[in-house]
Amino acid sequence: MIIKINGKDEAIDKIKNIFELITHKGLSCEKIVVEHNFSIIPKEEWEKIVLNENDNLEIVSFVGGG
Amino acid sequence: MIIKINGKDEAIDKIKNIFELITHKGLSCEKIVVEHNFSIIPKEEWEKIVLNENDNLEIVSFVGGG
Amino acid sequence: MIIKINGKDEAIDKIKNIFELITHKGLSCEKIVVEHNFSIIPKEEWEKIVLNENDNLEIVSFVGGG
Amino acid sequence: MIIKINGKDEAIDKIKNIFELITHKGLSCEKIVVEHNFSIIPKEEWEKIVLNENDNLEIVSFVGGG
Amino acid sequence: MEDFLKIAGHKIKNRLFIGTGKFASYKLMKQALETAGTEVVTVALRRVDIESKKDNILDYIPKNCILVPNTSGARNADEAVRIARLAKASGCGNWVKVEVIADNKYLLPDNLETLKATEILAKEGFVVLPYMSPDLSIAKRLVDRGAAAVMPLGSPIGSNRGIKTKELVQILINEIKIPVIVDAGLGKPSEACECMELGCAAVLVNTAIAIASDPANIAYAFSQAVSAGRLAYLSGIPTSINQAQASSPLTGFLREND
Amino acid sequence: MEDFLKIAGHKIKNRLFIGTGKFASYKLMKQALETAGTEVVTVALRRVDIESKKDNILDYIPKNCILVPNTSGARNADEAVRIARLAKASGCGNWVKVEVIADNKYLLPDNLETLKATEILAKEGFVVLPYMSPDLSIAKRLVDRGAAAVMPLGSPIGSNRGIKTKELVQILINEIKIPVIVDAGLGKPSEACECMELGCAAVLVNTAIAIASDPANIAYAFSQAVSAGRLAYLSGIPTSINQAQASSPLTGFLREND
Amino acid sequence: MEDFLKIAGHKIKNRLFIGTGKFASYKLMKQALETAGTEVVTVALRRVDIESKKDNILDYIPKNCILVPNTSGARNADEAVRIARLAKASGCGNWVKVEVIADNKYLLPDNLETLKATEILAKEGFVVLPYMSPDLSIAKRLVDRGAAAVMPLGSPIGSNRGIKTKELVQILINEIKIPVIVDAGLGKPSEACECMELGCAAVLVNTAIAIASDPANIAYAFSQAVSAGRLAYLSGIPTSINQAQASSPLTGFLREND
Amino acid sequence: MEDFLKIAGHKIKNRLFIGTGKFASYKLMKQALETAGTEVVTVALRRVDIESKKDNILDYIPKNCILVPNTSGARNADEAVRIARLAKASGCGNWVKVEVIADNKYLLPDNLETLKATEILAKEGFVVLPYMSPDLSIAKRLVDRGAAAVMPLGSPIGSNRGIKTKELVQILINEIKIPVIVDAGLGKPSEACECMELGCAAVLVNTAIAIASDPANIAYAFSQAVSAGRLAYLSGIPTSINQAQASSPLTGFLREND
Repeated sequence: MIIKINGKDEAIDKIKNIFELITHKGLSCEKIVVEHNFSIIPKEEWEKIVLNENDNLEIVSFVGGG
Repeated sequence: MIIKINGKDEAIDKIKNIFELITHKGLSCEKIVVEHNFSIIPKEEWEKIVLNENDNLEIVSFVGGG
Repeated sequence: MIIKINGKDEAIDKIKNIFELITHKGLSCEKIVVEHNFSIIPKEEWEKIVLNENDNLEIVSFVGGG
Repeated sequence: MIIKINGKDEAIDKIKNIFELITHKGLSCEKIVVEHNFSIIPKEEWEKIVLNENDNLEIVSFVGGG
Repeated sequence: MEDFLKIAGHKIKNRLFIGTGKFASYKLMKQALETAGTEVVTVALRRVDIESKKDNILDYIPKNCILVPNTSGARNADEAVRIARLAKASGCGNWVKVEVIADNKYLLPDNLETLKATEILAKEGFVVLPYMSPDLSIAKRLVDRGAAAVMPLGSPIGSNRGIKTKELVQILINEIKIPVIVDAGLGKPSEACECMELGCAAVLVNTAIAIASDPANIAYAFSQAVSAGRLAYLSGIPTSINQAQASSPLTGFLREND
Repeated sequence: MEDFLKIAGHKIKNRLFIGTGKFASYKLMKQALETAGTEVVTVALRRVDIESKKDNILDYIPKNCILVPNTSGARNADEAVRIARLAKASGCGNWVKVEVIADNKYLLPDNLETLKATEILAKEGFVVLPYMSPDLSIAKRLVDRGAAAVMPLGSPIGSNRGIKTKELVQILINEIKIPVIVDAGLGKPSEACECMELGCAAVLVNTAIAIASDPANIAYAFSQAVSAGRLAYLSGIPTSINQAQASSPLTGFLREND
Repeated sequence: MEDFLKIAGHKIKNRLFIGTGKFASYKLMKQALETAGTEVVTVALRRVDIESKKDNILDYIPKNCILVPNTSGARNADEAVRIARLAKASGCGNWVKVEVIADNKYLLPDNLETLKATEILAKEGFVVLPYMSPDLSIAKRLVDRGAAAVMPLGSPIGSNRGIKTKELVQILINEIKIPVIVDAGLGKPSEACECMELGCAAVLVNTAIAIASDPANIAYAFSQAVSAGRLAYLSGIPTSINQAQASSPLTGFLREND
Repeated sequence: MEDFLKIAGHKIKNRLFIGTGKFASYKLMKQALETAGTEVVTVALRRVDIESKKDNILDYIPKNCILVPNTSGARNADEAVRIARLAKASGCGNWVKVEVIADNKYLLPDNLETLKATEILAKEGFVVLPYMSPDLSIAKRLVDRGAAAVMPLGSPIGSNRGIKTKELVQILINEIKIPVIVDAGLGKPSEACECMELGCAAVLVNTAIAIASDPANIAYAFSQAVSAGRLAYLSGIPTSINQAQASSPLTGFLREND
């Protein structure tokens, strides 16, 4: 299954939902925000959102800024 | 007949159109602009515009400004 | 005996030296400076300086200044 | 005979006075000033000043300046 | 060198624009305009006072001048548009200085309403010169919507405080393609000169000339200063340095090695 | 209006003095002097280079100009006096700009040696214009000892930094009776204009003109700016205010009560 | 004296806000934030770089700080709104610095898009601090549409040029009711101090601290300067005069009549 | 970091010197001195008023302060020397601020008489701090003749006009080896801060503190501002640039190629 993560197409297997993806990628849940098909997904719903072919995911976090 | 000229009600008699009013008031035609009921009236039409009760006339001209 | 103190002539009696004058005037010895006939007189010598007719005394102290 | 001209020693022959030197050097008389042994020499006296061994001559003129 | 400011097909030689408000008399105004040799003057539009007829200001403005009615008194875009149309109906041309002011203390322009009025009037064929608060994002939009020039303020109208907005005005000059004309606040010829050195296309001066004890003299001074600043801009302003550089030869006098 | 700067019996109309150093050629210098219409020019004195004869600078200076030799290169009063006497012997008049510099980085004048040289030369009948660091106590002494004018620096020579000493120069203008002529550091016509508005009697510009790509143009610009600033000074500079004052009538347009 | 800046129910004691961009390391940033004792810091939001995990910036920001995500990178109101919502979803609060920039050279804010984004976000309950070009007409609208403060620029971001927009910022301070916080361009503590003396409610500094050789030191210096300026503002700034007024007694020393 | 100003063997931590003139009461003065934590204070010497005894000012000056009598009232070097000797005889130390003023309007120092008095007093073992008009040639001589520091004016005494002599003061800082202490004219903490950023060793403030409605508050503000400016100077002031430099990451948000 191909989904777009942060602007890049990526093939993922055996990953069903956002929570699994985040875990698989080794990201810390606490400080990131996820947008799924242009909707922001609260952390508590990450397990519920099933990923489908061509989904668009944005995973963002804070960096230094003025 | 009462018409409003430059914001003030004024009783006028025997004056039928804008041209007559301007002439009657002793104003120089060349350098003034007349708005009749919120429409600008070109000088060549001043004779055609018949004045009616409660008409609103604005007569303006240039002054110093920055 | 007339002596000039801070620019003003003053008649003084029964006062022999600078120390007596300062005491008589009720000035605090510690924080003033005395010039006698244009010579600065150290405190320890105030008793030794005998005042004479027409002597010039300047008695100064610190005030606020920038 | 060696004389110092503008800080440099120079051997001159057959030149007797300042006027001859100036002429010999091809300088325009009008716009230069000559100092001979630290005295300014008016143009009209250039012929009178006989040059001697070790004389010091300064020949100056105007240049651009602010 | 032929150097003209071109706006709407006109070639303007004198880059000092003069406002006609506040002169003690039309006669003094006329002298000032003539002495300065100005080619662009602003006027305002007001109700005729029917009871006390006054001289007509237009009789005192040299015939070769471009007349630029302003929309002073307008508090929003609609009022500015109405004034502009009335002014145009006078037959004195189609230039207009859009001036929409909501603030009575500093008489600062309302950039948003100014933008709206500019768009409407430019579409109707006016040559629109909007008085504005210097802001690049608004200036770019004014360009897009058809302004013929932008007129940022130097400091509040009539304050004679000079070009206090230099930083932002310089950015406008660098970044937009239409003429930048500093309007308002210039109190001294040196300030007008500095504006021109920065690269302004022109300046508009009113109060500093009108209320001077000798308007014609000061108008002439402004005119010279504007010309000087323009010439310096065209010739290139030298950069400044922190140390000194001798203007006389650096050799010591009557010494060898300095 | 007849407005002349009077120094030593001369009536000087053009208040832009020009220094002749650093021009790329005497021809360019001549054009600049003529275009500006300057009436007072400074020159320096140096040893003739006997090997390579050059054109004489005096042939390129308009005949109506007052020639003011400077004492550049002098490091103390004695050297300045020696240079001044040599210059006078050239037959080009008795004016001299006393310039004694001990500091090689900023080329700042040595006020004490300048004072000494001024006194000596004034007694010998020179018309002495001392280049100085702006300081009222020294300026007063220069007046007492016969200076014909004082020439405080605006900023270091050749720095093009403008009139950075305004506060002190203004005090000189207010407090001393002889002409105050800002010398050194002026880089732009607007700065020269501002000096004149402050009440300076004249300004002396060299580097900003000499090293410009087109010296004649920029000289003309300076000349105009100086004239403009002088006229403004004579006419009275308006005061600045913190708020705005309308230049158009304050009545709202087509409204009764504003 | 208890003097707090109150925004959205928060009482902020330290009026130096610090931006977190451009620090050489999070460790240096942390030292600077702690040394300054700042209570409000800005951060940006960016895509996680999945390949190279980095430390999380939030671990280096003191817990008592109010976090203000900015919308940098947004080129219009819609993008700014999207960024703000994402930032809020992080659970770090509902403050946002709206920053919409269309110009890549001077990074000047787009006042119109900023206004739109402010309106939308304020309605959604954000505490909105819009970065803006100083313009009273826009500032008044920002107030009307719910901004918690306005953040006019002092000079372009990262330029260290100081408060070049003083004239316009002072007018904002005088005329609008919400806090005015100068953001961008401050390069020196004295400039931050001056902003506070003018009556700014706070200043935001980033570049001048982040790129300093010793960020903690300079952060502390800014913090002191801001505190000093605030105290001076509250105590009243003395007016300046043109002449002198003796600070020592004016009687001459040992003389009668002076 | 241990950073002391060393003068005559003393290590001075607080670089805000305070003058004691013009306070409404000695009590208010004491509060200001204590709150600021100042270590160097100036006083004047005057004839005792024998008829109406007043408190002694020395009782209100913290014991750890270095007392610096000034020579105010002196109109020439001899008078200054006489005052200095009298002050020293008080037993309060051997520091003296030489202040010779001949001009009653701007209270500007007489650099020549100041130089003479400095030479005499330094030879007698005084620690001499001369108040001066900023001029490099005089400052160098003051160094040669034994001054412990130089105290150029920022603007006229009591004028609160700030550091109007920046150009010349900066040159003093760059070129002379002894401490440069700006004295006179500073009206706001930001101005004191700026002096320190330029590299001044200290500043002396009197009027701006003494006549404030709350002297202790404003004294504290000055003290903080001086400390901030010093720290910034030691840490290095960043250079300013003409364009902007992003403080947030320059990648657009959620876009690939920006």
